Amino acid sequence: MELSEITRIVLTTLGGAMLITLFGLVFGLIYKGIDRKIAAHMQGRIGPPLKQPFLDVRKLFVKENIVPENAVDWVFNLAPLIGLVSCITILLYLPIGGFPAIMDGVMYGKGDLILILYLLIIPSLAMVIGGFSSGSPYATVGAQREMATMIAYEFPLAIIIISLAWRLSLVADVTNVFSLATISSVPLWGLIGPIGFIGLVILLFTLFLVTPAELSKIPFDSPEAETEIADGLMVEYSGRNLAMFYLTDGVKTVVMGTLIIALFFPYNLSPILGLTSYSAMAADIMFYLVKLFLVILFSVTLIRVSVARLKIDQVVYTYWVPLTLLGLVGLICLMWDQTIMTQFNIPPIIELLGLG
Amino acid sequence: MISIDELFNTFNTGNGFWNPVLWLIAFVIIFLIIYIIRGFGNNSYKKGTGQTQVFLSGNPESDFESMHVKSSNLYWGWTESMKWIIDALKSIHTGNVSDYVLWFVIVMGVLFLFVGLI
Amino acid sequence: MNFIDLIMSHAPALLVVIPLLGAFLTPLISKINDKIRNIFVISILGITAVFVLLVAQQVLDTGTITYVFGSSLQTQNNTVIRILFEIDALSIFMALVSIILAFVASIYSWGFLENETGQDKYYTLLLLMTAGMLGMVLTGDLFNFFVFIEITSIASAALIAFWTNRVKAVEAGFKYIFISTIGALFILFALALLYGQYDALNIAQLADRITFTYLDKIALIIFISALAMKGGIVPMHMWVPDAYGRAPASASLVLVAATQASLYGVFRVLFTLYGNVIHLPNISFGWILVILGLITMLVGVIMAMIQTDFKRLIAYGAVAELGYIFLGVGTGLTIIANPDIGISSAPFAVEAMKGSIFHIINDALDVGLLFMIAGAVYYATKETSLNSLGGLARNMKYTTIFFIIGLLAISGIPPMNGFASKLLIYESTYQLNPIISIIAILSSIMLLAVFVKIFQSVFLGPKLKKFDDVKEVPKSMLIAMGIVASIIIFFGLFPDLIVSNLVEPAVNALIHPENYLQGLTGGL
Amino acid sequence: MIANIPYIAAAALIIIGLYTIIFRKNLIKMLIGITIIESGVNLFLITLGYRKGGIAPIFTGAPAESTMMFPVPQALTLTSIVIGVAVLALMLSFIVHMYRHTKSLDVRKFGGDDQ
Repeated sequence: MELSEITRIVLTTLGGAMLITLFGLVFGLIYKGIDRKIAAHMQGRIGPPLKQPFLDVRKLFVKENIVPENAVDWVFNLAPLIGLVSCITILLYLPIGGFPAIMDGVMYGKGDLILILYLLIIPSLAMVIGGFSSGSPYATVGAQREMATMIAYEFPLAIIIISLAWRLSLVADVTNVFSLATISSVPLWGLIGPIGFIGLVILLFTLFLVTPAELSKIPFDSPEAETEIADGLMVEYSGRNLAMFYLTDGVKTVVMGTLIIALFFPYNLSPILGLTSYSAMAADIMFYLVKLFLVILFSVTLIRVSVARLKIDQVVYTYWVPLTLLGLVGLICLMWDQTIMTQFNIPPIIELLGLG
Repeated sequence: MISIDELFNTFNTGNGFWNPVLWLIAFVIIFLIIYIIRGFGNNSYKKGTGQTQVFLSGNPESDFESMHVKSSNLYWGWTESMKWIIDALKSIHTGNVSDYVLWFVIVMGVLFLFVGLI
Repeated sequence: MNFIDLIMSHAPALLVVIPLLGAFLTPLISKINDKIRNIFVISILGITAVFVLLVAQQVLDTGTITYVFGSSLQTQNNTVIRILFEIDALSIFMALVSIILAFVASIYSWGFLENETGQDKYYTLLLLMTAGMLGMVLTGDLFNFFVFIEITSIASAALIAFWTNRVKAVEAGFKYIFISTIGALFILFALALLYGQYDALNIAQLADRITFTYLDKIALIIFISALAMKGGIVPMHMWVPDAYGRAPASASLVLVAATQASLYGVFRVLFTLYGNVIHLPNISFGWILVILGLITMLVGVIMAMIQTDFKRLIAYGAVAELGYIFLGVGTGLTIIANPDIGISSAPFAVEAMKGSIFHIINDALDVGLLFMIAGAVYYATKETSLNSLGGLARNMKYTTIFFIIGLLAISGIPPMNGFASKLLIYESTYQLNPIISIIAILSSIMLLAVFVKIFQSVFLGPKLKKFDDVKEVPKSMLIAMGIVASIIIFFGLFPDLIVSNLVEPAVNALIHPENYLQGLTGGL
Repeated sequence: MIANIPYIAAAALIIIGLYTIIFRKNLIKMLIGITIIESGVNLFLITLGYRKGGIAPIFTGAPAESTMMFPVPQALTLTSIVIGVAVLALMLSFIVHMYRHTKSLDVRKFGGDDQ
């Protein structure tokens, strides 16, 4: 590799990283504001203005940054930072709007679905370690709850991701089934039979229920339960360290929303409208933002307003028994679909409906 | 010897890929950006005052030893809901050498059964 | 022939001879001075490591090496009647794993055992064990394999019981030697079954002649279950936490390599010894390995979750890690043993095996690093119970950083080495059955939880008064941990380099048993 | 049939040994179980090399045209016996240590930490 090539990679990484950081932070906060506004309306309140999350961050930056004397200071300070940074790096691997993922497009660097699954762990892990390192009983209880929640929701999440890739590897003649670029270029909806369609809907539903736990939202927010353990693992955090966690939450919401879009709704508006060049880009981005809004509305806002918090052992039970079974049902549907399609020679759903 | 080219190679698994070096570069860059942003925040607090004490809803802080959550109490929620499986596993682990050998014989027997010898 | 050529032509034998000679010289040298003895042991293992690297280069360049002891290869009635080493890429890969861990252990022991008595015996046993492990993976003869197993088990049992004043340690040593002896006796029985039928002990020759009779089936099952027991596969894993938990940390480190060598035995038997006939049985042995692997992962990780002793917890984690190795190899074997599919139409089988073989070295390094950290914590605080530790991140900063590396590596968080091999396993085994990958991902998350628990209860939390004057461990221990940690990071950042240069030849050695046979006939 | 008796004996010895190990609680008895297994395996090995009417495989003084036993199994057995003695000694020394510490030889007393 020539030196100019390396320079190009580093420079594009620099540009891409700056762009994506800006995007993640700003839209994370905007969607946080929207979420709060809608939740307030659903509860019959007026709610804060949309820019409230930005004001919150500014406020946190002005406040004192307390490090409790029980805390292990270097771990305590580093954890929020690592969490936010690794959360932003996930955005590099996700296709946003009509564009391919930055890591795929601008650079040669690549990452696939399993990598995203693991990178998603790091922010939670950073929160857990931050909580443990603050040396407060409340924070420790919260952190261990977060860890138990992670174990719990990872089971259905793994089922969803592996099932999708497995089905895709059977029906579509593609390499790299774990690559998000492949998954979003060959949407599974059209390629499978009717039973598989039902299975896919079940998997989507399961993923919608996994998302609140991934984002520590009600009803799976027992790690942060304000009423019993006073914000749990973040109880000792204040000032700019807390702001880091606040931003991580926002970015993670965008990441999860984008991931759901890439897995299940990778459609774009521009081919349908027949747009090209800049207008196509604008249309795709707008469409992406609308999709993101809808996904967040259904997987976060509606659920968190309408349900009460679960106890931690109930969280584990919910994920390991009903939701895992649901995911397995989805997987079995996909498996059946394969046998039925090959045995009775059923065309994929897209041809059944006459769309293909 | 190893060329720079090889170091930048993407690790291909046949169905997916992962390039650690580029991730690391991106991570470092974003880390610097966030670190600079974080630098705008307030850095000070009052050391040694009530501020730095652990929040216990206003209760007095007890000695450190008793405030450290012991490891056997961690993951209560998980162990509680998985109790049945943990208890079953615990009862298998007797620590008795005879049982270890018994398990060996059982595994051998099961394999014999599977292969259809007995 | 000049001297260097002479040395190089006998390098395979020297791999075992140098540590063996060193072992018996150690008691003499320790009469002079402790320091000289330590330097002697480290340099013996260092020289062996250099030879391993030289032989590795030779093997990777030219293919299988056959080294015949005594004289040139002699045959009578078509039977090989010499003792020989047969080294292919897999053998040398395993030898690399063993020698890295043994070398690091010798450096680590310098500080770790500073104030203990009986160090001369300890180092003798360490070298003996290294010789045994290297012999196990390099030999081309089944009976030699048995002998080397016994050498390894005797040495490691004595090492486990190093602290004879503690009854638990002696008990763990007793359990280990008990289990090992039974395993080894059954292996002897199985090889006698083969010998009685085919009149050969040489692995390549047996593989050539084997016809999969009724007795061969019995021998195969005995081989698999005995070697799996020695490797610590659930449900025959119960000795692992006892042995790993009670041995000195530096000995646990080498024990990890010894269990991996036993797993090597399983693979060698299945792929090479029975390589020509493995598609004959009516049941797939690949699925047996996969199922054992799944059980191993789940049981290991759940038991680890509830442990309260530092080293026992790591030991159960190590058991869980072994499951991954079985998963990938089992997937590969299922495809290879199925003549309907064939490896060319299912390329994922090769990827799965790459993942597993890569995971062998990753697992050895990660678990080794964690054991060293457990030892360091014990050295500094004289405590192993997780319930009485806490807040050590203030006193032992470097150890904490190494622990974080080990934590991320063993639970497979990018960009550490564990992630690379697990990625290979996840993204290939799902094609055999999606459930395999799902459970593999799940147990890797649970491993993360298990080790975060250690992080919290040992290194984080409030400052405890009783640990106020705890200091960082001596430099030699830090150097040993640093070596392993930097290898972990290197493997994690450049996985493609390692897989294409080291792992792929090893996998090819497994899936093409005919190369092993040619290694012998080439010498005829 | 009569030629199979050594094989049956070897199998019986191995099974008796396993039975002893699994169902006896005294450490020394379990050790005896191991030696019984070992004897079984050794018997099996030796039987493999047996030739009817054969003599010891020593070249000096062997009459011409005579059948010799096959020497390899005997060498294997000898090695195995030597290893067996080493293992036995090691295990006995462990038992001595365990007995000194606890004044007990009951295997159930040595349950480790798995309780």
